[in-house]
Amino acid sequence: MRKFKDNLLRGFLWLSAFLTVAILVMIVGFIFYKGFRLINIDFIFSDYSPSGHGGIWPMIVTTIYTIVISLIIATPIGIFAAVYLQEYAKQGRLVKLIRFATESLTGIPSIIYGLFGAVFFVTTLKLGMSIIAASLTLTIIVLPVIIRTTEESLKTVPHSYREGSLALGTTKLQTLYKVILPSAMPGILSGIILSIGRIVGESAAIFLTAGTVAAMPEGIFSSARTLTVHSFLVTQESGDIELAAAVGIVLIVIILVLNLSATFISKKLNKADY
Amino acid sequence: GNNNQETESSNNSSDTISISGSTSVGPLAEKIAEKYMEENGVKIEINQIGSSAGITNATSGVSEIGMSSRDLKEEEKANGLKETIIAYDGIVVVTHPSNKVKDLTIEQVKDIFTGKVTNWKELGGDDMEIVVVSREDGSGSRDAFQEIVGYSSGELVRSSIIASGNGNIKTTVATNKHAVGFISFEYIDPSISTVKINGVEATAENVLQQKYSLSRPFLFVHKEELLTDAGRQFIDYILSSEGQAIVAETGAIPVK
Amino acid sequence: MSRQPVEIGKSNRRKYMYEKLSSRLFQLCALLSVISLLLIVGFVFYKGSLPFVADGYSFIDFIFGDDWVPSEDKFGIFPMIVASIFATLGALIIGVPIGLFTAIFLAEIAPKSIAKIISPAVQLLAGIPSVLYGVFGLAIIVPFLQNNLNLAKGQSLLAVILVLAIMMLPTIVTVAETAIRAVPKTYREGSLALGASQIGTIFKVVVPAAKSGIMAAIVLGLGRAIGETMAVILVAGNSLVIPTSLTDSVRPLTTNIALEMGYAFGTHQEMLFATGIVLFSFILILNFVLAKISAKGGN
Amino acid sequence: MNTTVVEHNKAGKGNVSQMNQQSEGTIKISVRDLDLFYGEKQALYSVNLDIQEKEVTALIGPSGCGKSTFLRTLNRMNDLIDNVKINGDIVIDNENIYQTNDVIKLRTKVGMVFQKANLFPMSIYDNVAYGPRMQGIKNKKELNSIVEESLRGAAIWDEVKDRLKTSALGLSGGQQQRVCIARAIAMKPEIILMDEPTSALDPISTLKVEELIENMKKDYTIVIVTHNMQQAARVSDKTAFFLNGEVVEYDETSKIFSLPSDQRTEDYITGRFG
Amino acid sequence: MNTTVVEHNKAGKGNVSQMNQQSEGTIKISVRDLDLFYGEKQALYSVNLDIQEKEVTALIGPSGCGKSTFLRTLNRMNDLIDNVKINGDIVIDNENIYQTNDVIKLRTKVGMVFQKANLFPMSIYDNVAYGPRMQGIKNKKELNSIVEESLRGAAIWDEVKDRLKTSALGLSGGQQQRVCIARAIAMKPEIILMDEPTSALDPISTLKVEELIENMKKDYTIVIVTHNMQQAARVSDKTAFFLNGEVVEYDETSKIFSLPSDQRTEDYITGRFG
Ligand SMILES: Nc1ncnc2c1ncn2[C@@H]1O[C@H](COP(=O)(O)OP(=O)(O)OP(=O)(O)O)[C@@H](O)[C@H]1O
Ligand SMILES: Nc1ncnc2c1ncn2[C@@H]1O[C@H](COP(=O)(O)OP(=O)(O)OP(=O)(O)O)[C@@H](O)[C@H]1O
Ligand SMILES: [Mg+2]
Ligand SMILES: [Mg+2]
Ligand SMILES: O=P([O-])([O-])[O-]
Repeated sequence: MRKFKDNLLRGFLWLSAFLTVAILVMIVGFIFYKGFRLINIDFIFSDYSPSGHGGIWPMIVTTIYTIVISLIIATPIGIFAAVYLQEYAKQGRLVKLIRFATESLTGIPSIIYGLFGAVFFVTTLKLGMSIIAASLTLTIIVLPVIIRTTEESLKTVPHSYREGSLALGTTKLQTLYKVILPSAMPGILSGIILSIGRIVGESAAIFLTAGTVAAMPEGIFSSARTLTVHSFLVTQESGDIELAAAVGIVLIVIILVLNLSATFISKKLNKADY
Repeated sequence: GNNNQETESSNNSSDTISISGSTSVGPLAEKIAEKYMEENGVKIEINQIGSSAGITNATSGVSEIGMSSRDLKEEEKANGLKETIIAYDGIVVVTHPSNKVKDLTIEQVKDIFTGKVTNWKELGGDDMEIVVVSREDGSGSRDAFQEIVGYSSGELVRSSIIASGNGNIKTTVATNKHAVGFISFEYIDPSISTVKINGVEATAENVLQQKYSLSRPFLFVHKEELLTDAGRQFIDYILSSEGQAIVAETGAIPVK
Repeated sequence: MSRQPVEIGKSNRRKYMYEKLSSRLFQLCALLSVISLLLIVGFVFYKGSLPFVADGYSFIDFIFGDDWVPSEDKFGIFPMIVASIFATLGALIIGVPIGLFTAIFLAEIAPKSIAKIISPAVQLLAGIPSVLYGVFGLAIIVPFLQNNLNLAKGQSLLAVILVLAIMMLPTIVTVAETAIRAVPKTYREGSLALGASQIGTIFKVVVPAAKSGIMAAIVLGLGRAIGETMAVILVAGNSLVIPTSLTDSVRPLTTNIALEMGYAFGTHQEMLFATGIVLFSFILILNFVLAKISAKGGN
Repeated sequence: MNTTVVEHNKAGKGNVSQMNQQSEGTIKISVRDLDLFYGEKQALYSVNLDIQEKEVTALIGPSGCGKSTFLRTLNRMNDLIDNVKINGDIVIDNENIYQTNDVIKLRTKVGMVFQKANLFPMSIYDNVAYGPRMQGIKNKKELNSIVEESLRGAAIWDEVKDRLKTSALGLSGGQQQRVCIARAIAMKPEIILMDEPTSALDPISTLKVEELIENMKKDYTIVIVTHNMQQAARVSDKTAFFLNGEVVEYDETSKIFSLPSDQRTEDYITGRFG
Repeated sequence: MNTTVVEHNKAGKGNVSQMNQQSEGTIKISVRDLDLFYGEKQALYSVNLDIQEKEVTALIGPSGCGKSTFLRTLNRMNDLIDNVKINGDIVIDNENIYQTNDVIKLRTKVGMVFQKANLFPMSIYDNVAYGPRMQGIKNKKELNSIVEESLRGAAIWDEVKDRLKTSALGLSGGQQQRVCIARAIAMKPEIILMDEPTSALDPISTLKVEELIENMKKDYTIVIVTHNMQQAARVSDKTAFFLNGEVVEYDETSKIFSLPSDQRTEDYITGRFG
């Protein structure tokens, strides 16, 4: 009977993993199948033109801008906030409340973040529709993800590390960046990778704050179009699924590169990866 | 030096015209702007973010010109917005290519969209359920379509699929042999089949000759005090014969 | 023996300054995130409450009305509330077990070489734009349902549930896998040494020990699925009916907002914000329930 | 000094009369030519050892000599470590444990107490009931009596009987260690392996555990790793001295501590008091 | 048995002549009327203790009597625990450590070695260099010499000199403990607190650590918690016996082990061999 239950559960484990992988393969396969015909050097590296398909180089640049800027802002703030909640703040009602609020906010649809960004960053702060306004909006969207995953990984750092370090006459800060954060790195990393996904995947919040200008951005104060917004627009307006999928292929490659480099950088930061 | 200056001034300076609004007008505006920029060296930024957002931006000054595929509401006009019709857009009823029904009267279209007729066999097609696909409430295409066909949003059949853009309607209809919907002329392609209304083919020509009634205007809106010379010149260019020629090329209907 | 209080050593004074500064900085960051989050809530609540406060619309009618015709000033979201509840629960029921089981598989059962390939691949899945999930849903799932269930249209509650479940998978798998891997090895050893099977060990000791991280996984996964609406718009059908079966096409709250916001104006727009408030409360309740369930599961 | 201790041992146990190992009693565990490799590194070299039923066998030796490694081969806990290669035979009750597939049965029969108390983050009750529950025992009454009996057996019942439902992690180190023993006993194993079970304990708790071992000998075959010579002398019937992965000497405890036949054994034992 | 041990101690150390505590040498640490509460629960009751400079003071007593708690008050490690309340004074070198804000200086001066080795997940070298680096020492040569000196001081240099750059977590328990000691010594503290530093060690490692303590006495004031009576007898000059949060007796080690003045002390010490 117990054996049966064990085998049943084991079967589910295999089945689930199989399903996940199958879905993965199906989706990636679908995107590649639909889009690969459009992929060529020209498509990737040339300028966009509204007449005819044109290239997507401006969107690639814009996408990278938004990822880099959002992460540069959100990662430290998110990690520091998690550090505060987990290492500094007295674990009480308030912290619980903050945590609960942060969690609940992960469920707000991004279009609402977009509207907020359009009113706050674009209009009130007079940033105009721009890459920076979009990146700030995205920062808010991914903060809860980074905070929560960082908090979880801080929890798993053994207390004895903290004691060991402090007993050597180090400050909390030194302990933090020399011992605690390096040990928490795997969790923080997965938070960052998820954030990259969220940033890259976002469309609604971006087109309301960065706009959809299909030209090469001159800087972070330019209005511009990301790859996802591009694929969103072509899907919604012209129903050109092949083009949307081709853009998807480029995105997948970008994400792959980013994820790998995030892993690489974290290993580097973590000098000795024990 | 040069580069810096451009960056700083990208929002409000006289050498960049910022336009935002309707996703239907957007592609047309982009194409005209592409040509115009080539010829005049002016920079034009076009953001396709929806008619309402465009109108809001034109009002608040975030953009110089707004694009709308619907008429201005009274409150919006009260804010001092001026509108310019830059083109007309034809709307066509579309079905799955396998659908045998190729011609409908306006009455029949109305019956379909209000749910009086629910099976294609009543219209001379196969015996199968009709799946109605409409745009979202507030869409310019939908406003125009409903007004001309003669039913209100409240009458639209409850179970209709609501799709959020021409492309989505097209994809939905192209993958469902029960479906019927409506899209702009510009988006017609072989994946869907177009339906004649009262025996009249959906072409720009027929619209111009007022034989085909499903059409609506594309608008540019602006506030006088915010419009720059460059902006005014661009609007003039669109209305010129050169500009209207591009309008015709894209499949939209020039203003005469 | 003298017992005077002691001055801080010179060399350490700077350290204490950094210490103070950094703790202030951390606090500031926590506050910053909370403030920005509160700003958004405030913004949504302000905009969303206007119709009821300033224009005299009835909140009850808004919640329980089943007519949504903005152009005719009818704003009832009851069908959407029902749709949201069914869609979310359905997605949770399918997505959470598959996601958790996959995470467990990757962390505990899969040979290292296999896990090393699958884990990053799943993370990759997290980065695919929701639009493409939607396109996938529209091109594959919708016709599949339509043909196999013999429906007139495949856009349906079931399609929404499937797409949402798929979209929450990467987040759940990634976060939960990290949490499970962090469980100390001694627990596993302790259990196995008691003659527990590997599966028994996993479900009785390892998973409970990773509870907090698993909760985080579910909450974040759900957030991702609810937050990103573009995929749902494409497969929901967005009809304004109270769903009575899995094959009805539906309009969840999130879709309503994303679908109409581009063209909404005035009261219509404010009502979409009000929809946001309802959605927010809905998520609060959901998280609260999840927290309660997990607390119960711990005892 | 050395002699003093052994004198004490002799006096206390009076088992000097047992002169020949393997000459009496039943052999419970028989180890033959056991080699163990961690990857390339060999940790055990041709170990041969016969362990008598219902006796206490102590394993002593310097740090890193392979005591824990050897102990863990007896219930196949080394299976959990990657790249472990094992040659040779271990036969328990006439069954070669490396030729069976039923590791669960093996581990049910061979209980283990770890050096560091490793209670689960559950209540005391649940910890002790864990094993029996895994065996499929659901009956409340039966579980209650198993838990009580095991906790009594581990000499900890009185200290915890009022807080059975509270978290086991709130106990002191000594208490946790005894609950670990209770948890092992609850399985009613035939053999109990203990890896330095008292290293974290104060003398009183140590004494209690030692008394416990003395009592348990009636019912169980016990193998214990210890660094404490006096403890080995006090509790064990036989002692094996490990050095660099080899068994240097294996004999009656009294013999090992009074007349070790190998110079290295003598060095080690007397080194204690050097 | 009891006498034997003390005899050994007397013989080994010959400090029987010191008859009066506090009568000679300098007082390094002076504890007055120290009460400590964990929340509501009182863990230390009016502890008074003068600890002599450059001597070894042992703290003994049954599990849970407050030894660790007391030890941790001396470098204010209890600050890390929420809800700890402390009354009374601890004066080190004429400075009341609970009236200073400079905990860093205090902890630099008062090093600590924990019961469970708590090395950081870094290389051996980085572990030992951790403290000095945090003090701002960057010079490679200087660090190298500190690391070597400390590892030599902790009698572990020869065992690890070839693998300084490998993970410290790959060492055996005994090696780890000695690296912990090296890590503490590297700070050049004046006082070293040790909480059962040899409980996880084999006799040889224990011996090495004890020899180390013997040597370190020349330079450091050492306070050691131990469960091992022999160890207390062997290494310490003075011994304090704790019971239920109180100091029952504090005197020359030789006195405590031969002629304890309190019945409870005698019971405890002899109980070891009951
Ligand atoms: N997982 C492992 N991988 C590689 N080598 C290992 C592993 N575990 C132990 N070893 C090595 O095998 C040898 C024997 O280790 P073992 O833990 O059996 O020693 P021990 O006698 O129990 O020592 P101690 O008294 O310190 O616990 C040591 O050299 C150790 O470094
Ligand atoms: N963080 C804490 N919160 C509450 N009570 C605590 C805490 N730490 C210790 N105690 C309690 O204070 C008392 C003294 O504990 P302490 O750790 O000082 O004992 P000890 O003498 O070191 O024991 P052992 O020999 O087992 O290490 C014990 O009753 C313990 O349960
Ligand atoms: Mg060991
Ligand atoms: Mg202690
Ligand atoms: O998108 P439309 O407003 O043109 O329907």
